[in-house]
Amino acid sequence: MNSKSLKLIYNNSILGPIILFAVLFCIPLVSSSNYLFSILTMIGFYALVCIGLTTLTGYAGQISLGHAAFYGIGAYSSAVLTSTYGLNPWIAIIIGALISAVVALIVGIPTFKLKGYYLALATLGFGIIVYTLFKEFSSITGGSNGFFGIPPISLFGYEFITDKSYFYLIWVFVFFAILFTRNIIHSRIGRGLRSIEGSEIAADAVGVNLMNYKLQIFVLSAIFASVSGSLLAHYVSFINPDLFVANTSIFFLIMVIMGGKGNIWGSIVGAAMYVLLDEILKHYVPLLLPNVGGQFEIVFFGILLVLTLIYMPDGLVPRFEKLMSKFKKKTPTNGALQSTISVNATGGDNK
Amino acid sequence: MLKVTDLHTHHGYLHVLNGINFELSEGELLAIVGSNGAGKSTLLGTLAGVYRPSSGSIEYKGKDITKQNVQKMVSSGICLVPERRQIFSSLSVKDNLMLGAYHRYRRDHKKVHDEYEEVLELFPRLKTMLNRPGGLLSGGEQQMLAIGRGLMANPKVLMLDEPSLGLAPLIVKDIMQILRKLCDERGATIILVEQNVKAALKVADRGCVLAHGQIVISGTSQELLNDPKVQEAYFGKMEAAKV
Amino acid sequence: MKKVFLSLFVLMTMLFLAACNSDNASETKETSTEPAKEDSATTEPSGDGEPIKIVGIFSSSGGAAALGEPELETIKMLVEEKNAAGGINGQQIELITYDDKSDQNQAILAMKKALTQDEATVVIGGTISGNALAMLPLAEQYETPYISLAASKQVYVDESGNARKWVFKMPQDDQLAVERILQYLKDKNLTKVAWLNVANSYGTGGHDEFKKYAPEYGIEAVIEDEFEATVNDAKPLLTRVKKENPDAIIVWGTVQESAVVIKNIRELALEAPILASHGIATEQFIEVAGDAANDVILPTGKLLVANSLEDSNPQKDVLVSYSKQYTDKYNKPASTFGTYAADGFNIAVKAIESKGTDRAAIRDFIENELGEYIGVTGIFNITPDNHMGLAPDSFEMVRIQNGEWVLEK
Amino acid sequence: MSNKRPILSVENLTKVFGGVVAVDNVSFTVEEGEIFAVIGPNGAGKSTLFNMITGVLPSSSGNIYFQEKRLNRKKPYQIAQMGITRTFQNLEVFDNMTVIENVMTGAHITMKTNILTAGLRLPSVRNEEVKTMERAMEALEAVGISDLAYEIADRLPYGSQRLLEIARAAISNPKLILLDEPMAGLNSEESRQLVEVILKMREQGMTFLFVEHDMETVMSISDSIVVIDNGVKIGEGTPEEIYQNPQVVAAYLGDEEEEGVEAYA
Amino acid sequence: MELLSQMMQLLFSGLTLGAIYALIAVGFVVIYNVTGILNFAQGEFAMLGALTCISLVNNNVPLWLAIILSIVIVAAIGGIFERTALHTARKSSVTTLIIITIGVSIVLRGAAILIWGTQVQTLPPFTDNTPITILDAVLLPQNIWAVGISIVILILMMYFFNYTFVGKSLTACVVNPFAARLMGINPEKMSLFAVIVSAGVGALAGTVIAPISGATYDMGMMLGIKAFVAAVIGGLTNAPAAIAGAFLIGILEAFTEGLWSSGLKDVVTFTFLLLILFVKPEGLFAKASGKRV
Repeated sequence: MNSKSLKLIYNNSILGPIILFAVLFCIPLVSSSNYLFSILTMIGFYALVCIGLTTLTGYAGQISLGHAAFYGIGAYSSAVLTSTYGLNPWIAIIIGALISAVVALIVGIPTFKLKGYYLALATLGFGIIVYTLFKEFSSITGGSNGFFGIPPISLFGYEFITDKSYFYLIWVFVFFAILFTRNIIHSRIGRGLRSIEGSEIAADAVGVNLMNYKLQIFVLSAIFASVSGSLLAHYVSFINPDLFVANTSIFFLIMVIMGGKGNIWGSIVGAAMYVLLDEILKHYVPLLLPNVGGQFEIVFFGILLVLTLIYMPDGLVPRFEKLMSKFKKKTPTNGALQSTISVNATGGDNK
Repeated sequence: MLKVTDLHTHHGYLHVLNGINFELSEGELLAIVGSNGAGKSTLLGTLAGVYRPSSGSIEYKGKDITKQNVQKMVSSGICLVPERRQIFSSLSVKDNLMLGAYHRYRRDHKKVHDEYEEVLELFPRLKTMLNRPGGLLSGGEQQMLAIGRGLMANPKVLMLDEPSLGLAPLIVKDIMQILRKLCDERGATIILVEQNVKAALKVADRGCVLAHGQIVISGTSQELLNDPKVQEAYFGKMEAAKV
Repeated sequence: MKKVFLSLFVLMTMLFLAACNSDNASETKETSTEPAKEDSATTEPSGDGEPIKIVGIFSSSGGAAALGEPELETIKMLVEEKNAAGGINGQQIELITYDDKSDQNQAILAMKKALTQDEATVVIGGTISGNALAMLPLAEQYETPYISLAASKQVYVDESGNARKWVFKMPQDDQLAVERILQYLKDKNLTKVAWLNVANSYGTGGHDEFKKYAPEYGIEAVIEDEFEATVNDAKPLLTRVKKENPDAIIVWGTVQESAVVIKNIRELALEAPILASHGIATEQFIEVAGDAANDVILPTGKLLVANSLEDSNPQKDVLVSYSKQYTDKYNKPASTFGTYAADGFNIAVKAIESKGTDRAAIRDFIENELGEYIGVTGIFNITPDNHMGLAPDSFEMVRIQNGEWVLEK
Repeated sequence: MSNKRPILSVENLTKVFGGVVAVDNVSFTVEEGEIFAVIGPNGAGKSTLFNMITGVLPSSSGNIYFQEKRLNRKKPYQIAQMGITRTFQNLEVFDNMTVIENVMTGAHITMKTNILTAGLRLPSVRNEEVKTMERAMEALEAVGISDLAYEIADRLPYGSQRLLEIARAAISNPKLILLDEPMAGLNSEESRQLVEVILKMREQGMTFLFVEHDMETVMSISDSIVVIDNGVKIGEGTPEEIYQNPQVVAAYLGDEEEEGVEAYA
Repeated sequence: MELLSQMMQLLFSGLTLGAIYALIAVGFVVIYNVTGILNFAQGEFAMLGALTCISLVNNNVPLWLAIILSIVIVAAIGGIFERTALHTARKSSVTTLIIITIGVSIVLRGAAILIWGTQVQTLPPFTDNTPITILDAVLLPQNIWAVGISIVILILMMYFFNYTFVGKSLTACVVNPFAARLMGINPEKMSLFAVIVSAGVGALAGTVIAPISGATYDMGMMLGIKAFVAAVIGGLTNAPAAIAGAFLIGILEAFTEGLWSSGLKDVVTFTFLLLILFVKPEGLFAKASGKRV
């Protein structure tokens, strides 16, 4: 009974992720468009960063406007270590993640004493500093000219070159990131974190070391961003500092908030929305308004963003879940079904 | 003047006011006493338009004002002097008073200045410190300032939330006398919420005891003062005080 | 309201899927120029159904829009003209264009779409170096000729110094502009100079070339520094320049930041002659810099001084006619950036004319058989070792005088 | 009750807020296993006192000892880890979690899982989770709301949220539980239920320190009472002693002739 | 002597930069104080002000009138922005609000491209711009305008908040919003008013900087961020402190650029910011008062 009710609270079956990946990995059967795969790969890169960021924003209640820095540290670590020093890409990814973790730790200790807008500004400042350093240390990073010739990643002799191969690679990472993060959320650590969001003062009173947890999650999210950056570097084979400007950080946060902060699915939906919205606007805006340039798309994007947040401040996924549960409650059901629904609605899958 | 019928207010899941009924006529001073958490402040807040009642009605001069917001309440003449004084600490005494007349300042510029003098007559102590920031005043002076600021709104109904809080007995006495004076000389209608039961009932015309969001005892202040149940209510030996 | 928005987003996903599926069908409507469509109706009997697909990827919005716009307009104009004249060997050209918003990720996605979805015969574009550099590995991977409009030398030369197989580049190397400036300095015997560049890839690219070639011309930099693209006031930096008292000051940047720096140089009353990069060779610079623009000397393509060229100059006709065509159509002066697109398109057309739509054959043609090609930008001599093929003489030194471009002798 | 040992002693504790003395030189000692009440009129400084004991506010001067260890300058979570937990006057349940998760969070300090083992979900983690859940269920049963275990805490009625807070405070086996106005907002039925819970826990050896306005409860369940008015301790003793203390009566009913009620400016 | 003149030059540059940051920073502070929202679109007001003014001047409106008109127009845009975005979303979390204001700045920037394109435009200097030489350092009249206007605005602001009834009502809203409501002060009206005022001041900043560095659609972002930094360094709740912070940042940037490296200017600025945030998060010049932090 206990193990069963444990499941009920935590609903920690890996069914959700598995369905997602089953669907995703079926796509190659239906379509072989490289364009589609490159889009999905891009979504994967963003999603990996967002999973970390959403944990930080939603569960630890901390905002970060500097995650592009870790994304960049990962990318440049991989680039420099593999091209300049000829290391194995996988080792480079790990070293990059370690560097990001250490930087996150050093930056995080003083930063997370700050709150709200101050925290936002501090992380923004950190991001801008790192970006400037990418630009200025041109002997290592290639400066504004960018860094060329990053070799593709390989595994057991298989070289990842095509879009499809990177599509598989990044989504496998996303899959494990989801599992890892979900496991954390549905554990002592996760409860500690969520308690911060629920009531900081009460979290303190039950012995949750706030600072420590905020830091741990910050480091974790930095590692995710770093790994994503590393993989991106191998995928595009050319990087320059402009990929990691403050705007990139802001857009990561936009994805998280649009999807629904504190919701792992939200981060994937947010990343997907961001990329797809762009492609859709690119496709339909010229149809509606011929002879206008990309700037109309930017305006449309901005307006949609603002409206979404005004009317759905919690983001898409939580709103969707609320609607779904409302819908389910409206349908007349017998008592037994009712109770499972309420358990599901309260269960941890979405939290 | 003011008629409250079956008023209910919720704070989230908490049912704070649980059916309040009372009537108040012009020039009357009503004291509401009761222990912490009984719902006194919520009652005043609801009357002042700070909280939305979940049901029930408030009638003022025969007009239903239940759904009015704070700004409308102030303009129609109902003003709350909040708990812990809540003065504007960085603004001067004069500015604090003037802001009390915010809702009519532009219309009655001149009249406001006249009344400002009148209010100062009522609180001579404030006269000597007009340019001092409100935050530097002593507790008693701040309370006088808060009352004065409330009066500047030219209210027909003035509500005070625990004006004696943290004040020395002598000052409490002063303040209570001023309130009495307001009723007697200016015909103001006052609702006074107090924990200091004796001080409040001594100046009030009528009083009522609030417990668990309901009025459990009411009567003239003399009746209440002599009622042993009132004293007991404070020490919880009386089951009647509980629902 | 909330439901409305939710349904909106569901709708969006469906729209995207629709967009994906209908790509080939709707792309024509979406991006090719309107006349192309009309023409395809009129010329249908003559050709076999398949049009020739040329994809253009430009930064027509975002930071580099000022560069990308004339490129887009030029190529639209030329495609229209060509299709009206019956297309290439009777086949219509289908032009598909993408706006990369001056963003590298967008450029990659657009290039992917061009190569895999549209299956382009030739890709022209990449307005800024960062985007071109991000796009070119894909061209190599999908073995499609790619004609780049970005300036950096790295675009057509790989890390080991060899030409990239599938990439050709239209604009002059920064190296050529730098060498032109150095030659000028040497001629005028101005040997101690201050070098200032904008802190982006354009600026540092120029700086690298300068460091490399300055010693060859006997030029010495007394101070080398950079300024931000968003600079508001460069006087702090210039106080250091002033202290070094250089013979000449080189300001290497694009319009806005160069204008600010050059204005500041005038304000600080630095007397040394100012040399600027070819990146400011637009009317806009004169407008923004105002009086400060006077006596600024810079290398530029011949377009700006087309009418002052001697009639014997083989490029004169091409230049004048391009300039006239563009101005007539868009009612504004032609820009150097448009010339890159024009040359790129014309070279591609030449190749397709002689080799059809076989990608490898087109590439080989451009590399080996094009020969000396008189373009708008300059005279190209593309060889297997040099996929750009321009020489320093494709630049003229020009002095700005009272809002006019005057050939500097 | 025979061999009383002090568990918490407060010595000359003072808190000054920008010139205003909120708590003035207060001392008292709580013995192991007793129910100790702090009472006083609104604004007397009780909450400030609580906040100092739990480390939310630093004290201006004076000392707090818990089982002979000095608590001053300890962070709230450190104090919790030492064995003092609390409930809150304005409920502070984790409203984004289910009831049972709330209680399991209370068991935080008794668990060992770290971020790495949690992420990998090692068998030991799973074991610990199951055990904690069982304990949480027991704690919920003890306060009588186990039937609500899978509800989101936010959706609980007020009274149940109070009980939940107590279950959450009790699950980590603390030595001392601080209750901040536990009866506020409860109806009489709920109050009675809560009193029962407290008495039962006391029997199991728990010590309680609480602030309360509901005098009925205070008088009926406390072993000792301290009365604070305007930050000053004005009385101490058993409920009977307090009831007969004229100073205390004055503080509550406001007799202006009474001495000893210090004025504040 | 040469060193002295260099220092003077750097000081002039720093003061000019500081003056522009100050005008935008004041807007941040006013909006933040009244609404509790940090408006990340603040820099865009400067951009809109500059470009509107240029368009008007190009259409033969006299400069002084163009400046006034553009301030009015941008203030109106600010008002619309407050009503449509800030007001409707005011109860959202800090994070959501940040993204909303960023979203608005994206819209404004995009709209600016549509209207004005991406090209740089310039405004003639307010007065004849013959350089003045002081100790071998060059000072331009436009720079004096910039500093002068920001000082005048500072004085006006202080006068407004301390000596006018509306100003005092605004202060009351900041000091004690609850009591202000009880006095019948409508915080929503005040919030609208605050956004309008800061949009107007932002627009003025834009018109001041346009003759110095030209104006483009994307000038707002960095200006906004720097002004934000200045406001935080000074103390976010206090307008004079924010202005002091702005001048400090301006001077710091000028000296870093003049004596060390312009590329690392931002690193120095933001490192300084982080240090302030870590050591003295309430700001360098903030008085310890009971205001929001």
